[in-house]
Amino acid sequence: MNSRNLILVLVGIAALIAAPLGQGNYVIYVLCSWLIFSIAAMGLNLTLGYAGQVSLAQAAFMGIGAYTTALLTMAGVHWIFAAPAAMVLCFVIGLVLGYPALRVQHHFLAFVTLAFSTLTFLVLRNEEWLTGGSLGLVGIMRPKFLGFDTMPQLHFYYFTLAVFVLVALLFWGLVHSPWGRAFKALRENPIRANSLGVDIRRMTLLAFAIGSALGGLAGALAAPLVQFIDPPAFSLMHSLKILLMVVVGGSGYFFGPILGAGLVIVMPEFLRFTEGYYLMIYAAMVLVLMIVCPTGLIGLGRKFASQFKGRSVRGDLKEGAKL
Amino acid sequence: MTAHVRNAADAGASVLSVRNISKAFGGIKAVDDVSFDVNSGEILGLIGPNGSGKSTLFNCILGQLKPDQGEVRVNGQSVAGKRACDLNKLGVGRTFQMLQVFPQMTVLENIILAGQEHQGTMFTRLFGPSDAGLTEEAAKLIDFFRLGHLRDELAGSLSYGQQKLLDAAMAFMAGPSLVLLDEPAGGVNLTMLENLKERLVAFNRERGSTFVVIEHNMDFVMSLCTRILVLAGGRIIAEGTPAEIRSNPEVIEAYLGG
Amino acid sequence: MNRRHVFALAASALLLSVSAPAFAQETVKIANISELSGPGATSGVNWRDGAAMAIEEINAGGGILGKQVQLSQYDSQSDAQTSRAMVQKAIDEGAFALLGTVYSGSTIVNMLVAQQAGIPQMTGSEAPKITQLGNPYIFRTSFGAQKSMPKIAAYLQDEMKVTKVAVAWVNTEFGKGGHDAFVAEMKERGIEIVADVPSENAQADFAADVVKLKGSGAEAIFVYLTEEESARFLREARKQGISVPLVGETTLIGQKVIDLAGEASNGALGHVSLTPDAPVPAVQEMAKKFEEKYKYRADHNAIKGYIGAYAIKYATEAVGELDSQKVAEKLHGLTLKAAENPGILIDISWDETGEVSRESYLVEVKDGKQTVKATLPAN
Amino acid sequence: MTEFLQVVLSGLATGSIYALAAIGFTLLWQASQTINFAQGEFVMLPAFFVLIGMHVLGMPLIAAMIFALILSLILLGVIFKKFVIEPMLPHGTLPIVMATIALGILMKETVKEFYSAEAQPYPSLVADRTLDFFGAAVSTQDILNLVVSMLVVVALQFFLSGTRTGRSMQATAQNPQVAEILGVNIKRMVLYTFLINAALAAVASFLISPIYLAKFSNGEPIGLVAFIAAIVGGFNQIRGALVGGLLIGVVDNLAAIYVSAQYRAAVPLILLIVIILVRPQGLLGKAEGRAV
Repeated sequence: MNSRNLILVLVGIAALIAAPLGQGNYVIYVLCSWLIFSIAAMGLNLTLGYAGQVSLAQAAFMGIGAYTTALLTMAGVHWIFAAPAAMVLCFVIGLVLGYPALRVQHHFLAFVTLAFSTLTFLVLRNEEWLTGGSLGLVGIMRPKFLGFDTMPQLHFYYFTLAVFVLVALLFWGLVHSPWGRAFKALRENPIRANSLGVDIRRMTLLAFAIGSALGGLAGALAAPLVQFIDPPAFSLMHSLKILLMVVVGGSGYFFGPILGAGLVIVMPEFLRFTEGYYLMIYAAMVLVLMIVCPTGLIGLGRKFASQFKGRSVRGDLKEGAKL
Repeated sequence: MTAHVRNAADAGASVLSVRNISKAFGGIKAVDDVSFDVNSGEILGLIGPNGSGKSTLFNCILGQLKPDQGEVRVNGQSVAGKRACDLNKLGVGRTFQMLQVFPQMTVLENIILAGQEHQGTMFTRLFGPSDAGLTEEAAKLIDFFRLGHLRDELAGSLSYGQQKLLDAAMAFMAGPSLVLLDEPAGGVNLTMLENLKERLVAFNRERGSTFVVIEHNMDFVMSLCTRILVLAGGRIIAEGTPAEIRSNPEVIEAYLGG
Repeated sequence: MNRRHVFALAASALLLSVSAPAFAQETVKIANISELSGPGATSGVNWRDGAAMAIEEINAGGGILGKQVQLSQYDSQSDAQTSRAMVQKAIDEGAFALLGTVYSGSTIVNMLVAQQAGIPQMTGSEAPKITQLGNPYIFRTSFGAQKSMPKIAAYLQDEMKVTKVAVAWVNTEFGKGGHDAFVAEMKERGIEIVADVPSENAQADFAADVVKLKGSGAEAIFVYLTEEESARFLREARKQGISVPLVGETTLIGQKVIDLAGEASNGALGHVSLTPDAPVPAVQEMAKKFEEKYKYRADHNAIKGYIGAYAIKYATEAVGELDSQKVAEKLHGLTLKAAENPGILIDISWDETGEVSRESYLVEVKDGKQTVKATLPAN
Repeated sequence: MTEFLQVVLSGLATGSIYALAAIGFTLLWQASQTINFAQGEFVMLPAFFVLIGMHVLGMPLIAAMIFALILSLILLGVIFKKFVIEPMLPHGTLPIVMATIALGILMKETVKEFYSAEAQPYPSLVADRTLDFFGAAVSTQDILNLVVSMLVVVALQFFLSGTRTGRSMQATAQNPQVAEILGVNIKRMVLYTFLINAALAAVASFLISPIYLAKFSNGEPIGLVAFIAAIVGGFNQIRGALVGGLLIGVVDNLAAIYVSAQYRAAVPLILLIVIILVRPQGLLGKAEGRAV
């Protein structure tokens, strides 16, 4: 990371720290949801943007994470142990689900996760003894950390922010490690990557499982934020919503899902004046974006930027007729 | 560290051994009882008219196709049932007919990727340095292929010839004992071709690498290879030095008579 | 762990962080949070329009305590978590009292926020649990399933002499609440449940459900589905020739269902408290006015929204000042007579939990029309 | 036994409509690698065209159906291909997936806002009568559904394998490059596929709406079932989609009775997963070459 980017990131973090000050509970709540969905979308971005696999179950993983955390914390386990447990569970489920699907064929993970998403909903709804059924679980506690109580909305925001920054740093490290390079390679050209020794099946599976674990972490934060969870909150529609965040923001870009999550969560606020029409307008905008620029908003921004700067000189032209 | 310079004592030992390979598609024998060896340090050319079974043979060697009979061994190990990545770990590098680089990654990253899976374990690749300790070695290889000035450019922004060089360089990064080049001259213009050939020869000389080259371009093959096999109708019809092949009437017949 | 205990703890902790809304205001801010989009949009929009019509009338008649009422709208998107955020937003924006939500799953969540802020909330939800959580700020506009089920049960047992009954219900929080209350009531009365058939939300094919019910030997079938599912169910029941009586709630015999199911709805019985067809002139008049204004037929949610808005007016005026806390206190144990408070349409009382009591009716569909078979007293 | 027969017959009647949607789904996939997530909404919409024709324009039922069919061909066929799918084809599958999801929401919300949020009664083509079939009740609508969808499938199969245009379409689906060399107008063949899909969706809509009632949100379950049926039957086979559709219709009903009503929706999904694991090409599908 060069120093200019470093400064931008520090400014960004400072802005995030200052954002909720003087705001009402609702605005802070929206900010919290944004950070939480950013984590889920970052996870999906690893699966989709880096490893090139469509997962339609990210909200289901959020649900598994949320229920695991809720049940454990309500049984007296501290969040700091419950959340990793939720992540491990999602990671393992990701492996179990992904292994057979990826063994078969490339686009089959999408189908398997689609089915898994609905199956998860059914289990959460039907297994009342564990999950509270369609009425859900009420009274989830927010955690305390050595005297820092996250019960007040603002405190919870800073708790979420801390987790978010930590996840973002780890994620940055991951995509810039050899693993990340392998992920990118198998998105761009899996056959070539395979011939260079990249075990594509294993790396794809890992990308999916890690992405799912991040979904679980997002769920582990969502449960204490809302203090209530029920099955419809993690249905297929919400998985599509997270997918939308990644694609609209720009899949494969580090900041894409964060931007996308912000848009998807904040957009209804701006379109509120249109009353019932906002979903319609929203869908139309996504449709147009996909037709005009399938690489998402960051891709669109880059397109504009490069036109503005004038086309960068191609490496081979710079070197003239050396070859 | 991977040793690029192979032990001189190995020279002459069999790197690839193909024994009685046959493969038929719906009654037509694409490859018919082919056997040959490739020794360390050799550049073997594999030529033949269209439909002579070159590609089928190539795919059998690379484990992509399961031969009906026979066996392929690389450094004494059978390739049967091996995936492409396992084969690569066994020391086999390859290029494809079509250009295959990672366009959204820089030249340096392309080369590092080509070596990183041979470094350390899954664990060290996650928690170790982000270049897997390969930057220096990769830079050397890039310089060797005269791409040093393009190190930090996106591979996709390179010219076709440069990408072709990069493509070949990637196949060498992990220090393979055997490299299979599938029509390296395809679509490359004459000046680029000279450059590519010159680099391949230099690489072979300096590092003692072993190549198998499939190629249509006769001039390219004749000037690059030390030994040539001619395939026609799924069988080896001739074998010898470029000069011998050039004057072999059976070869001329196969190409012209068909 | 004791949920209520946890919940009280959570409430008190959050109370500290929530600033009390300002009371000195020129207009009275009432917030409506309902299902304006998503699967619950029909109910939510009905509720909103009913409430909006009432507020318009109230403003035309001088407002509340002489102050005009400003009604702001919030869309829960039929989603519990969003509804919670919207209630939070409404309170941040200084709401004096809340209307909504209709979905029980949403209300159970968002009423915590209203409770923490001490704002009275008029809900359209009917799940029994809502008034059983000890929340002193939640009030119903129509009674919950635990009040209606005993009425139906009594009718089944005493009038229809049923000893074996089957239940068809939709497996959502709506259906689940009704189902559980009904089953509990049947157990208490010693009526045997011979078939218990859940169906999916928005299910289209009821062939299997009806096959199961048909073979169960039930003497009556209790049907607890949404309107459209009810219509599909009634058609399938007619097709397979089910001959035992089908008994349900408003959702089985509403005009909407009759329109959709056609002839197949004849003979169905339903327990009804608030419908445009209720044999009460005030209700029918309200429904007529509503239809003229909004160009569609009011359903029970529209009437509930209407009553909810008026309830806030009457309770506030009974208190005599704009104090959310005192209004909530006043509503407990309050009885409003339609004779003195015409906006309430039918006499209504709230008990200590926010539950309401009101007279209701048992209706049968005959020749595509609802006809009142019996009047069931308030309980 | 009567119980079983009743459930199977009802399942077949519903399943035959799923099959129509699933076939359209497969055709689009073959012709343009389009996974159409708006397929359910494609089946939802034409019924509303009919309602508009009847209630707004005052047409009789048959005229309204023809009007709806033409409108479907234009909107769901030509416009959908030209302005949604075509610009995105060079960018791979994912943008198409997202765009069709968005399109589905757009269609749904438009109907809700501009027609009605509530279910609408929809006229049937046949008088509603119930017949007795060895003790099982079968409605005239059920019979109509089965007969019409079977006729459509047979006609389609005949068209694809018995006519020159149909064979060209199949060649295009299997290998566009080769087809082009053989002189097939690929663009036109792909357009025909989109038109056929639109027509199938319209027919499915006309048949299913008398039972399902016309409602903006009907697309979601239909789309999901069509998706499952297509994969279970075989993604590259019309017959596969037909068998898949019928199978899911029957399995869903059987599951509700003999497995668990609470988990009835799980059974087709588990079937889907098992098929993917055991026979990824689908029940009747031909194995495609493994993409390494």
